[in-house]
Amino acid sequence: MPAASRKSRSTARGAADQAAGASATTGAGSTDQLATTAADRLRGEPADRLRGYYRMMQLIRRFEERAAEMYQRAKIGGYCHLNLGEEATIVGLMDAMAPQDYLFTTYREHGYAIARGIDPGRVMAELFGRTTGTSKGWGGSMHLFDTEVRLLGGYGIVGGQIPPATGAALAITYREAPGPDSPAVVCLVGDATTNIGAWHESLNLAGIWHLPIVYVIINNQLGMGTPVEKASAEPDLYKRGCAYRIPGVRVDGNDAIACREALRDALRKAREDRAPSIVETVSYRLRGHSVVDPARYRSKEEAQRLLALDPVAAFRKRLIELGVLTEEDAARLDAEVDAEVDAAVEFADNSPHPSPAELFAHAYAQPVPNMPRALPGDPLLPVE
Amino acid sequence: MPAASRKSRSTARGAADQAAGASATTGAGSTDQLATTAADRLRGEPADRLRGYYRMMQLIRRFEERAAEMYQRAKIGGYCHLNLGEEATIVGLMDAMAPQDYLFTTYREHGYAIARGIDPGRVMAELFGRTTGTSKGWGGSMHLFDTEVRLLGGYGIVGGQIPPATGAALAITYREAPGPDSPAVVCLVGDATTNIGAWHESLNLAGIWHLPIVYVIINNQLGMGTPVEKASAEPDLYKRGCAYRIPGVRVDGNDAIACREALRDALRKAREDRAPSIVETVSYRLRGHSVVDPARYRSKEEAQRLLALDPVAAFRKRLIELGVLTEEDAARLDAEVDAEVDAAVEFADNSPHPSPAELFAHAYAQPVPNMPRALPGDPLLPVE
Amino acid sequence: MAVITYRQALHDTLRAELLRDPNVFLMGEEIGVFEGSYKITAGLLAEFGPERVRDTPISEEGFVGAAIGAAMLGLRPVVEIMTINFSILAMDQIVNHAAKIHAMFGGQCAVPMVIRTPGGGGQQLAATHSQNLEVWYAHVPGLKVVTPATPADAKGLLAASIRDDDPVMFIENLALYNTKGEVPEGDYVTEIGTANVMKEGEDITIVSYSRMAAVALDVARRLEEDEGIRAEVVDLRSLRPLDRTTVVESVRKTGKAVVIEEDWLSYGVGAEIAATIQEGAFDYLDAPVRRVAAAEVPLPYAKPLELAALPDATALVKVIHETLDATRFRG
Amino acid sequence: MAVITYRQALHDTLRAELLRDPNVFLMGEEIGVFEGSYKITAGLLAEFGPERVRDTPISEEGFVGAAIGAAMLGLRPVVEIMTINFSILAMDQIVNHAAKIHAMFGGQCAVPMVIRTPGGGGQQLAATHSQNLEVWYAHVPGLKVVTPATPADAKGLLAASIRDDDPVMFIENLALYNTKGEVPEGDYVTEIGTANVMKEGEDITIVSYSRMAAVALDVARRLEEDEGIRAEVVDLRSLRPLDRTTVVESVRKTGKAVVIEEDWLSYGVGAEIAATIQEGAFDYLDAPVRRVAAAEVPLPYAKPLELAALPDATALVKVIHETLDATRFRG
Ligand SMILES: Cc1ncc(C[n+]2csc(CCOP(=O)(O)OP(=O)(O)O)c2C)c(N)n1
Ligand SMILES: Cc1ncc(C[n+]2csc(CCOP(=O)(O)OP(=O)(O)O)c2C)c(N)n1
Ligand SMILES: [Mg+2]
Ligand SMILES: [Mg+2]
Repeated sequence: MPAASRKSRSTARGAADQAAGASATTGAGSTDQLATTAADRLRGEPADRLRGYYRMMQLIRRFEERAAEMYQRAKIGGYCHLNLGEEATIVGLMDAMAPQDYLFTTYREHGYAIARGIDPGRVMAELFGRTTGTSKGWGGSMHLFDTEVRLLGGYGIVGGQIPPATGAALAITYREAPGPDSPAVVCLVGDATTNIGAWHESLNLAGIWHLPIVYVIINNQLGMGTPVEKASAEPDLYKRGCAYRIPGVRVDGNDAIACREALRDALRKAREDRAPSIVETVSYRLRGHSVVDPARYRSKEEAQRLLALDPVAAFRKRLIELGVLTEEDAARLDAEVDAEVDAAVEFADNSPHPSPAELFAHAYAQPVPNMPRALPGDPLLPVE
Repeated sequence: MPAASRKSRSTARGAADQAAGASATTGAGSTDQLATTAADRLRGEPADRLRGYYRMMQLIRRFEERAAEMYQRAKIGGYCHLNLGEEATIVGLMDAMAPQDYLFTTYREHGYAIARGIDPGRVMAELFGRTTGTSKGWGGSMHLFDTEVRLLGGYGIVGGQIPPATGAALAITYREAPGPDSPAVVCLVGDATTNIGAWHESLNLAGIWHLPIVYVIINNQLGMGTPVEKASAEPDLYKRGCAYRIPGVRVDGNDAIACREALRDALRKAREDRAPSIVETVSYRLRGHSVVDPARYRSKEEAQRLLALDPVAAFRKRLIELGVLTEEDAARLDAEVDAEVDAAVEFADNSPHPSPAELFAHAYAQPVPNMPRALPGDPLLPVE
Repeated sequence: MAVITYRQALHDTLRAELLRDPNVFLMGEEIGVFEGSYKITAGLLAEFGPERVRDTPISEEGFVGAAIGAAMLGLRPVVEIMTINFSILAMDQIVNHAAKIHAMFGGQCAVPMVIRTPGGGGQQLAATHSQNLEVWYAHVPGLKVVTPATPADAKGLLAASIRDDDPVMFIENLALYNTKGEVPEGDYVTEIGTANVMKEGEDITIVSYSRMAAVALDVARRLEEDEGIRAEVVDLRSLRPLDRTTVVESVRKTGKAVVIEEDWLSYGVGAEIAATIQEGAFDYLDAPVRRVAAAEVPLPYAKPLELAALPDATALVKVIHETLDATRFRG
Repeated sequence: MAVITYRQALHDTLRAELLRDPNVFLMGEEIGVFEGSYKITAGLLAEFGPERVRDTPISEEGFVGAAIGAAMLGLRPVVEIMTINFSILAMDQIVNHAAKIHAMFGGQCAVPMVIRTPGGGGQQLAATHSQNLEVWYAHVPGLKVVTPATPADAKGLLAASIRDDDPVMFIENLALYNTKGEVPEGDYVTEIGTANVMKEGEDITIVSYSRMAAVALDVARRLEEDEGIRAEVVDLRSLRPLDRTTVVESVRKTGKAVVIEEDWLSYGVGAEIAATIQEGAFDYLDAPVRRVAAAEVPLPYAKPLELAALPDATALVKVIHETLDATRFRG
């Protein structure tokens, strides 16, 4: 049993089966419009749940900030992409998913893993490359995986997750009938990822085969340094399903409830009608593409503007305005979260490194004769 | 100078610069509708040109039939895909293209090569694998190429031609300004080919970069044995550009004039406005996927129905009804064409086979040291 | 034992595995209504229905990747890629995903799938449709790569591949489909990772796989009859894992070796075999290991050029003679 | 001669070629506004504008193919693929199109383009982002494949590649970008297809390329200083065409050889080199050619595992010693 607590999960997902609030904004609604309705949506939600959402957003925020810090201190290597700015989206989307659903995602996935119910300690341990990590230290930041919560991977190849996610949905149709308890697949992709061929081929398959899958486009408005309009000839990304008769909706990614409702609707169509669909969530990447990217291609004004859009601060402020949270509650939750992240770091740091003796443990699932086991410099065949 | 005459080209393309007839049918118009307007369009055309069209259709028809025969007689090897049923489409499309335009096409391209102005003898010689062939015997039926008429290839990998065609359009923008004499690219693809990733990536590039290219979907309603609706989640293929804001039109592929006008309009937008677009021509593959496919997946009734749709016979009948052609004219043209195809076969058959001494002639355009030249069984290095 | 074609052996094994395990299903372009480009799957759609014999659009990356996802959920997809040339379009899914998922996620999730695909030249299909790219896949840890040369191995290795928990590239060869051979009846499984000594001999070892193993066996039989040369023929059968021991043991016995493969010479399978032999049997070698392989050009369409470019029995016989002569010369 | 980094050498050469020939243009993901993932193209967008330094969407197959089409019309695209791992997505365009077009169409149309892409592990980028796949490309006739190990060759080979009329895979290595070396000023072109003897020696030949050539040179210098072992280091520089003569001549002199490469062992570049040496220098070899290469696993993220899997100086020194000992033992 890992050291860090699993509390975070129950808080965020406990309310998942409750009735839906206001429905997601569809079509090409402007961001202004979206913002004004967000407050109304909050009023329909139980206070507990909202506090849980805030706690989870803050947990993700602090986790990511500490991850960046740990990267600077060389506890984490390789690439490390953070969810800063995506917290509301994550909390909304993950709360819409049922336990039987499968999640395929990208290399920018720490927050999703945590909100889906994986212990932050195990996530941090993976970033540290330790045996207690979600992938036993084999995957690192980009490759979180946990069969228990049906997170079937973080994937580092842009768009690489889309065909397997589509195939998982095919497997569902192979095995069971549609219905409200049938599982569905959620496949997350970045905005810039919709330009890769695998996107096209997979959505077409989902269309002709009527697969229970929702493609969620996390539109953070940039693919590395490239804005959506420069990369996609149809910048209204939720419309790109038109080539497969797959409908799409766009929601404000800073509005957790809107994200949740949109995905919940889409999942219902997937499970019950076997109708694939697209949900686009629009948020903003608050920092560089990865922890090492200073994002110099962004002007100071732009960087300034982003601060104002911080979804965690905004949510905190709103909940206080609504009387759901007092400053003291918030501070207490913040402190709790800080402690949880501290525990995660400590857990990770105290966990063992994998041993080189296990180097050949996972290349294959099933042993057959003559599997290679030579280390660099070893003779090819056992010496006579 | 090849033995077979080049007459065919001048006949079909001579009128290319004349004024356009009725405009192409756009949108999802039914085939019945298309058929009724086709006759009207013919009435606007000079008789000479129509006779030229008939002659070219018949030339392609007879060429393909003889190719099938030559395949049975083992004069032709490998794969051989025929244009039977596509004759009206070919004649219309090729007449819409200007000499400065580039054509990229598929493995089902004999007719396009001929209508674009390549001597049928050189096409047949390529099928025979002779040095006088369009690709000197290196390419075969699937890989015709002729820089002179800017046919930049037949391609055997489904969708393989789409990215290079798109890049050719990019090269045009790199070099010259838009305008009525600026070249454009025509990229032909089969209906089933719109499901490959390269289609998506390329159309997106054409969209964001405003490239002078027309993607023509030759919808013969089958990809091998698979009907369009089974392969494409949006079976109205001309609409698939919606994901890139690229407009499309659908025309009756049995109506040469409609095909010509649709492509001519699209090319004008490409050259002058640098606006890419899609033209879908709907016809029917009269025989199997390739000469060796008996098409057993098609019912007898279906096969029967197809005979009635034969575009060459229909065009002949119409021209006679219109008084553009007498039975005697038609018979004379048929005989001319037969002689031309005979000459093509003779030319091919009398042409030399490539010599194994030339095996290493083309692997590279520019020699550098140590290029491999070993034949199977040769020692790796010159013997001491 | 019944004598059947390689095609029939594949067909019958697919059918038997579909009957045996409800998790097994087939996927690929034109495998159903069209009955397969090379008719391996003929009749199976009618018998098993469209869920288990699934026609796909022309979307190699998409449907191979979909098979991966289905395999991750415990199904056992057997994918047909029409020819190995088109597998390049699915290569990212095969190499960056199927081959990596088990290891990269710390052993949590197996990917039990098979990709069946024929390679091979000699059919005048020209440069893009005549390749032998199995050496690429053989290079990749996480994949298993098998290359049956006989109808019996077509059966035994296909059964093994479908029952294996790892992604297996099952490489067929266009020119083998009509070849015939004895095939054991009933449940018959050939272990992946083991080479096969097709014929024993003391004078020289010929190492090969797939179609060229059949050519090698013919040549060896002929040489023994006509000239009394006793060649041993080792069919690798499995390129990954590679059974180096069987190859090396054979050469330790014969002291000479020739490798024949249909693919281009440089960086081909023959290179790995020659490198292995010189390391594993250095003190036993009487002559260098020679490689017979295709000329290094994109394969031309014209028959005389294609014939000149591809390795054949004549080239193999020549190199065997040269190798034996070299040894004689050395004493 | 100025001492500059490998990165700087690449940058300066791109700039010089853009200035020299208006047909040269650059294309790739994030090469413009972002200035390149590894900053090779920093400043070039500002200097040459968006037509000549073209940012692309994430569409490897699409933009590599677009470069092919542009090259067919006579332009000289230099494409950056962010890392070699993503080149797999463009493989059909590279292998079935760029490599084939000149031959398949009977020599009518050249495809003068360069694909620059870095390979290499050791950065904890895990299984899908740490590969060395150049051996795949080296296998393919119609392509030229170069792998500079030094800043000077980065310059000379890049200039040669851009001026070459054929498609060239120009393989860089992530861990080389910050390495420094002397680079000739002015117009400097290294001939494609020629290996380079980096250091002469009589005792043993070390064959390598790219980053491992730099490691080999270090090891050779150290062994000479510390132990008086005089190793000759051959940097292949070009994997296709492969300069077999230089390799074989070196081994005919030294009688011993070791190959080191960063890639997986089986079916790697080392296999071709060992096979070549045993054929070309059979009578001169005192010991088998040994290969030092990566362990055959998808590269793990965790540092201790990654270190264990990748070849390094220690492994090379060990194998050199073993090879020399084996010879001594033999007499
Ligand atoms: C096939 C491929 N090409 C390029 C890359 C490098 N790369 C990693 S992330 C990325 C940008 C993706 O942007 P987006 O889809 O918007 O997701 P985000 O990073 O914004 O979450 C790129 C180009 C890759 N990993 N895989
Ligand atoms: C990438 C790839 N996959 C599969 C094939 C095999 N194949 C050749 S033609 C064809 C059908 C193409 O249909 P369509 O695009 O409608 O063109 P048509 O043959 O009808 O002209 C297929 C599957 C191929 N050549 N390339
Ligand atoms: Mg993004
Ligand atoms: Mg078709």
